[in-house]
Amino acid sequence: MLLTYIVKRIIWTIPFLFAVSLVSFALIQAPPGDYLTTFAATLAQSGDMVDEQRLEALRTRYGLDQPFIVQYWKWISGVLQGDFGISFEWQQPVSHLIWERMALSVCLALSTLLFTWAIAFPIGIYSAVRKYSIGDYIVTTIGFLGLALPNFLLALVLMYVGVVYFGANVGGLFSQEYQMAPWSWAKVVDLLEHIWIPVVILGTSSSAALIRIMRANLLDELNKPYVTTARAKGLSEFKLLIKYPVRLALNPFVSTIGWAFPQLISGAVITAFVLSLPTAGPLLLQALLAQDMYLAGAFILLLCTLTVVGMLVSDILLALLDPRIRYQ
Amino acid sequence: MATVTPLRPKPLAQRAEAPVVLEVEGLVTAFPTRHGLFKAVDDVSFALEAGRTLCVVGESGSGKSVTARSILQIVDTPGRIVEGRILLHRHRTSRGKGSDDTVDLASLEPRSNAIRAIRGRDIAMIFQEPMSSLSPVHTIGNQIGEVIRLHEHVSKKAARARSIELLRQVEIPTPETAVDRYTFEFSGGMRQRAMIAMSLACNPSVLIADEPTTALDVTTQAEILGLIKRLQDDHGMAVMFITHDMGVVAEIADAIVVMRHGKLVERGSVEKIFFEPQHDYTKMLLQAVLDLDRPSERRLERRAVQPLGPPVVEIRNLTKHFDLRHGLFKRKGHVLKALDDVDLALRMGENLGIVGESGSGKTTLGRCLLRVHDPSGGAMLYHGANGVTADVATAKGAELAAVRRDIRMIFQDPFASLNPRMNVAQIVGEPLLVSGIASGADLRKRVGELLDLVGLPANAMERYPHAFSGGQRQRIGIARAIALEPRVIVADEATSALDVSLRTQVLDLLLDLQERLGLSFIFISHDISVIRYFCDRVAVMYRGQVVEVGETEDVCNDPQHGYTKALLSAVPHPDPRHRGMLGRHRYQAGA
Amino acid sequence: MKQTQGRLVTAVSALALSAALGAEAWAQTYDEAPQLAERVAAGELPPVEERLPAEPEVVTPIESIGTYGGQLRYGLRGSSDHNNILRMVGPQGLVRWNMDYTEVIPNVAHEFEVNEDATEFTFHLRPGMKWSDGEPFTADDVLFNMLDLVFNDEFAPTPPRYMTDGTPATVEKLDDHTIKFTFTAPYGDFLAELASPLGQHPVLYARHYCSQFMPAYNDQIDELIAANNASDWQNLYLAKCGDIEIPARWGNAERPTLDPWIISEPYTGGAVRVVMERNPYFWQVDTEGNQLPYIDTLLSPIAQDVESLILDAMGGRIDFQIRHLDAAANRPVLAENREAGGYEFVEASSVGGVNMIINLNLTHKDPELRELFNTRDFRVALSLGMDRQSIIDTALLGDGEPWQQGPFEEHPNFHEQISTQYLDYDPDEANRLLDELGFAPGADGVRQLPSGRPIKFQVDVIPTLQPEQVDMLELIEQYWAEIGVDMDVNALERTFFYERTSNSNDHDAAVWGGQASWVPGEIPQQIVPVHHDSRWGIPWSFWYNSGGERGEEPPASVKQRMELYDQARATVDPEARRALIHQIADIAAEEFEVMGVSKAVPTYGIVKTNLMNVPPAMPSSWYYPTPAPTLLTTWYWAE
Amino acid sequence: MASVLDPRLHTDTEVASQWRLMWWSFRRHTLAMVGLVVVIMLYLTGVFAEFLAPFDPQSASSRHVYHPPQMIHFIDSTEDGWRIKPWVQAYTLERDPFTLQTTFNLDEGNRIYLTFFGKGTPYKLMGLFPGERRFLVPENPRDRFFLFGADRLGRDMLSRTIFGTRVSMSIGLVGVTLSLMLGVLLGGISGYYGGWVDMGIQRLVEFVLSLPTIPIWLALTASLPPDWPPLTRYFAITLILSLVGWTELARVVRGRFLALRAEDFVIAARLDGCSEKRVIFRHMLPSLMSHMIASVTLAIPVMILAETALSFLGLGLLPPTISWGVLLKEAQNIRSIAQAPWLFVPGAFVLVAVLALNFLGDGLRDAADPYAQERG
Repeated sequence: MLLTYIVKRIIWTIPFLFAVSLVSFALIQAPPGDYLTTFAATLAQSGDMVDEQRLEALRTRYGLDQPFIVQYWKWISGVLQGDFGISFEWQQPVSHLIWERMALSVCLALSTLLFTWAIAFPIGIYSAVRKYSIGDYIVTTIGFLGLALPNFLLALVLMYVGVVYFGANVGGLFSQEYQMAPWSWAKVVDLLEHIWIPVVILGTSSSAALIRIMRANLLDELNKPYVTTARAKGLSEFKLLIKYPVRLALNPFVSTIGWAFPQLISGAVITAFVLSLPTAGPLLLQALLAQDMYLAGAFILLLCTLTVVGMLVSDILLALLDPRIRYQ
Repeated sequence: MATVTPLRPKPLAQRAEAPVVLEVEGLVTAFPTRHGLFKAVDDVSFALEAGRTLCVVGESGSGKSVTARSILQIVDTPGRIVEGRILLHRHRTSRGKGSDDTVDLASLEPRSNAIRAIRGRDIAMIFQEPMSSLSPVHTIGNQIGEVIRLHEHVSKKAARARSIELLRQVEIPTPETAVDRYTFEFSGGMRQRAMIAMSLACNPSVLIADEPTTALDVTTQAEILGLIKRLQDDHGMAVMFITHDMGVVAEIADAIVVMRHGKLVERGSVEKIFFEPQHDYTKMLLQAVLDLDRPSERRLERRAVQPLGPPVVEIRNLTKHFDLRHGLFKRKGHVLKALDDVDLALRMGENLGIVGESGSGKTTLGRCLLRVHDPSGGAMLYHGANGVTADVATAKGAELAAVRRDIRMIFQDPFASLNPRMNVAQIVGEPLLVSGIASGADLRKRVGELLDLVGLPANAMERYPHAFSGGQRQRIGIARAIALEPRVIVADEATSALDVSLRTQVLDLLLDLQERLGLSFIFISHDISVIRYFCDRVAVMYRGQVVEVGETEDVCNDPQHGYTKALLSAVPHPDPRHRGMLGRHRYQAGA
Repeated sequence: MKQTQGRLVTAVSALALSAALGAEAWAQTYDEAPQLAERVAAGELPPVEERLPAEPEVVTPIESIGTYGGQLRYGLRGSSDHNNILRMVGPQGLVRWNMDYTEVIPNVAHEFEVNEDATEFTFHLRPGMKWSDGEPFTADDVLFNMLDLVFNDEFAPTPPRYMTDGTPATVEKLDDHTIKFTFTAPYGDFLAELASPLGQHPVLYARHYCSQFMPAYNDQIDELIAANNASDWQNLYLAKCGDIEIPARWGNAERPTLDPWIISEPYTGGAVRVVMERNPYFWQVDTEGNQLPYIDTLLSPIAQDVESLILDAMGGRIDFQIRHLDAAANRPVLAENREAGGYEFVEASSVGGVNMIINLNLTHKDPELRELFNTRDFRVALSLGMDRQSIIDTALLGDGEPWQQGPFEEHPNFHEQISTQYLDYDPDEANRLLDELGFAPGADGVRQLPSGRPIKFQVDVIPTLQPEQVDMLELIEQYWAEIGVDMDVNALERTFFYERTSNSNDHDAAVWGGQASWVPGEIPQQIVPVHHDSRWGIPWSFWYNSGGERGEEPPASVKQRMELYDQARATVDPEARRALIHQIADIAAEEFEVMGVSKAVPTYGIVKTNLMNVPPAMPSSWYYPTPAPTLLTTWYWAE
Repeated sequence: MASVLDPRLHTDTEVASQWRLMWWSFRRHTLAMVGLVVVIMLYLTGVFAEFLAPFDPQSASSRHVYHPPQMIHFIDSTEDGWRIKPWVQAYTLERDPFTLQTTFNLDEGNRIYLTFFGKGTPYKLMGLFPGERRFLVPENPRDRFFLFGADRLGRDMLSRTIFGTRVSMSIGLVGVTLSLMLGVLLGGISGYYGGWVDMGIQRLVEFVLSLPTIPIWLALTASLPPDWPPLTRYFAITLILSLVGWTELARVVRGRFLALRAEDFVIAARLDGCSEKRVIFRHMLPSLMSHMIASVTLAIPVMILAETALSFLGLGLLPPTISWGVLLKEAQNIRSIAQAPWLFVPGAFVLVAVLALNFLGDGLRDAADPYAQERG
């Protein structure tokens, strides 16, 4: 039964991804002009004369003068065979540039998600059980503080404090010697030493929303009759709380992966920009500003696929967790 | 076809003096509210004897449920026990193994280990809503096994075996597979059986049942009551049975406690209460139940004086199928036949009763008549006052609107049928306002008249539904229904949500309106006693088909169809002398 | 094309100087970095004598002979900061600017001759000079660069700097080490063009390596294109050998170069840093015969946000940096952390000009605004209407001096009138002038044209480049509001700024950096509209550059100045050239077309205290390009 | 189950409409009340920005570049005893010509006296009502005082933050109303009609939810025509922000609609002869309102934060418009952290606003369904 549910969901994601790729490609075309106008602007800025024929020659060569659909088709047919096209700015195949950064982005997003859960779960339960108590207010305020403080501000202040008071280099994901080193255990440890800063920054804002959801769901479940039955069976308050209401409040909590993922990914763009992390964010931002179409398109497509996968995972987890969905 | 399995009815006379297991003395449970302490239970005392059933009876809001929960100290926050003692005498339990002492449960801390050791082991409890009282995401076996392993150090495997044995005890078919199934895969009756199995896990000496059968059909109710009776005889446990249905009390009670507004009104053996009631509230309760079990004199007088008119509504081979779609790929096979070729006719001034259990299609019939659902086939002819006949099944637009002005509906749940955000004037006035008959001052005047007609004070107009009791809300529903001077009223379980005492008042109100406005009723209910009181003719429905129709008295006294026999025999009679229910027979659907 | 002050005299003297040094170098025994000595011992490298050309360039360090070793760290910003690498490594062209940016001296070529009327330029290469992979560097390489790439329209249209009146130069190889450029018309600026970073084409590509990426030289080109999944051979060529100003130039470690350091960790999209190691075949030695450069590696971490660059500097993780850090606003923070960071300030001063020049669009598409902007008194009123001193005190923290445009007082080209006219703050005079012009103020205090239309226009600016420009404009907006002129600041992203101004001339007015005044090697775009940065007359500059086919024919005074400019570009004699430019300035002063605010005062980068041979001050200009001519090869770490 | 509304208490609750019931239940949630007060104050500050701000937010003054915040004293002790008069201590500016480091030291003798409702620079409230009186101004119009310090052009941060309140808080409101309309429309349609329509709209919601928001905003704001005046750019930004915000609301509305459609009183209304429109707006919508208000209040802070993020990237609102995002963008550098930390005051305002709105939203959601407990 579960299998058919998963297969149905997977089949559904294919047209979904197609639509996403179309939208992402259109978004990149949205700003006026194209890569070559930006290229000309950078040249002009450094004083060089850029004449029209040179731009025209490059435009035809990159195929930028073709209609939107043709460009899109050329790009998407390439993508299906794993060739994401050429980055104009770097004169390199896009695939060389994106994979490691995407991996780090996913790693950052996952660790932030785990961090957010680790915070939101206990605090959500506590504030539901102790509704309207002082503890509930304090905990909720802390949660909202995380939400209210803009990430980029927190990142900059953390970096400044790191440099001035601790002399530590807070930016980046690796210390100097590991930056280009091949992946080894030591490199992973070094990564963990550095990753906690962006994780904390990103985690604080997303945990506030999760705390609210956990609290609301738990409040609904707490006064359900099966809780009274369990109490009548002689279960202790704590065991009872964990086994029944929390277990049921978990369902909506798990389904939040679906929407938490896209926010984590896009939220990380700004924080990564400030902390100069080697993740997808900064390069995507640069590609979007330079209208480096194929590079930006590849990133947006991958990020969307990631979020779609995230939603699929959350649906499957939900089906596993809640038999009612399995047998529907 | 109909098989009769007689059960051992316990003759009244020879009940020996049984040992007292639980004594409640001067119990007071209160809820702090904005306006001071509200005593839900006020100075209640009674005793539970091993092997005996004490029925606590009272209308909604009488505090009977809070009393039961106070015993196990699981009263919902912020309620707590303020005074009184609850003495549990453990040595006299049949197992004898327990320590020989008396524990005052009231003195124990609600969250202490002591009280928890008792919950589920010495005193077990079952609840009214089986669907939401069991966890939807844990298997039955898991929930039952949990109680066993909580109180006795037993391995998981042994606990599972015990659970299967318990499921067999409560007659759940193929217990080996049932143990791994989830609650939503069970029917109402099955779920209640599972609940009972769970409560018996540790062989408690006291079982508290908080209206366990109220939500069940009358046939299932009979089985569950029989099961509890048999388990009580086997285990010798004391049962505290909470209900508002005097018929059930008469069937199973040994002793009775009557409660009203948190106070203990009367206490005594079943014979004393039923035949020599002291307190006039008890008398009123009994009278209300007894009145219902026979046709209302007023109706009979009127019938004698005023003959029935020509048929006003004729239903011809009405069918209604709901296709149970499974997501994208709609496979034709899965179709639920709610109504299967129904033929009925309602005559002017007549009260036609429709009786059947849940799932019999009686509600769908009522809703199809008003085109809340579109029928899949057949015709519903309505003969209008102006002689024009309309087929409601296919009517559209203005024609349907005209029919809907003549045929009106009264709903079952008084809470859900009134928009909480509109005051009474707006609710009752809505049909008049919408059909443009009246507005402004004229509208207020007519609403005033209607409220007066249904016995509600004029100042009710400005008040909101949440300010009224169940009975008063039903009257508002009725006022709305008769606002457009209809000719036919479809009442869908109009009284089943009310307390017994209110039912007769509402039914009398309807009869009164029938005389004044020349109405005819289609009265849908699962409660035979209400049908006997109110309806001239009755149709019995089973799985979408009308199995029997005829004059109410003929059908009740001399049922022809097997199902009708089974249905009638399962109805508890509010007279302890002939406890027929236990000697009933069961109907296996031959077809 | 750029006009320079290539005086014949200095050219000859350079010739003599290098010849003398060349001879003396023969007898010299050379020394090399320990790192390279090990590789020679291990047999990976030929000994230093064979690696150096017969006559390596002998450089006298400004302070002391250095010691080998260490790394130089400087910061890159974002992923399109490739020009910063070019500035540090230096455009190793045939010739280069001397340290104080006054004269073009030999570089890759060890001497050059220019004929009387500057139509023939002969360059003598250094025999025995080698590319960074050990292959010999000969005249054939220069021919390959010029004939197969620069003049090959299929690769890219020929840049105008190698042409006179539209006809490209003829390039002949006299012998293995001599190259002669012949032009159809006198081209005084050619040497200055070659010295600028954009003039490195003749010696950019190594023939033996880069030719494999061209169909003409390699018939299996198609497999190569497929292997590197490039779109065509040009794309493949750019990916492998790059071009002057694209990131791919620093993306391929195997590409042979003449630069002092070669790529070891390339500058790719995904990179977080760029590392360059010393070039064992570099052709410079110090006066004691030690092969340069002293410093082993250049390490440049890439930061996305300039703020993290400042943090790196404060944390002592940056050894030398001017670009991105030198804004006046950052100086207090940098000053405060000099001890902690172990650095001090290094001055980057421009020889003239202003850091913000305001161009009213005299060729505006809207006739009413065009007529308004072309009224001289209106422009004078605007200039008198702003209190330059208070703007300097506020936006530039007092670090500046009121100035219109042009070189400073001590510079030979200084033009008193054009630089200092209408500098004082005289709102009454401004109002008088505007009243005289009949622009009566409307109800809301904003003056109206005779047609009743309020005087309201937008000034375009790029906020990210020099943030203080936006601040100055916001202050000017308030001052002009007081004299009834409603100006709005229109901050635009770089691409749209260029698209709207230089490309489609849709702007009302625009500001741009005005450092480039008429010193050698710079374009006098504020006094004659010959460049797409002359945003006060873009269509005129199109007309000039297309020889009259595109754009719009300028008025007489502009045309006159254009002819004078052509003459100046043609003359070789610096004095004659300066006189012609001065004439142009006289006309421009009369016309008073553009206005500036404050002198382009020196800005300050940082340099570690123990980094030696770094001049305390250096000229600041892209054409120089700062800091390359100060010869980073001679920088070294004192113990 | 003992209900919150004790059945035997037929007093004032009877005639209480749903709003009054909600208010009584809301009142008990103290933090939500505090949130409500703060939100109202913020919106009032936004409306009366010109009156409350001591100076014109754009007026720069070179003598007060990076002027530190001043304490306001109310007791003025002169020789002949003391009197109640607000004043602040003046500072003098000193700047090192080379390192440009600016230091302000107390100018002991010199006190700047302030008056309430004094004459300040003339203004037009909301661009319509001309006026001269300001809440708190220096007695001598040429003096200036800085309660929140001054920025790099010597502009008063208090005035700029107050004006920032107007833009940021309104951007939240306007953006949310846009997404509310979209959310209710689509949510309602999919909830009411069900079937294919519902499936289609739900897929659309899932699709929009799966797009990572920042890149979408980047691309959309980058494509805004550059020469739009600040005000049109402001509305374009709110439109873009609301393009993503509506999905949450659509889900809430759909869920409620589905639940309500099956309610008896809705069927009764239909049987009373009400038209489709009347059923939706007269009967279904009122019970939706309370939940929508809660979701709306929770959506506003998300919008405010989104605006700050966009302005940080230089793609949202640009100077000369003033919003908290723009102010934070200008403070987003090491120089401000090291030397002018008071430039981060707008960050504190964002914090307070988001906290207040969230508490308010929370309180509203808990009080959203006064009838729920009663029927529980």
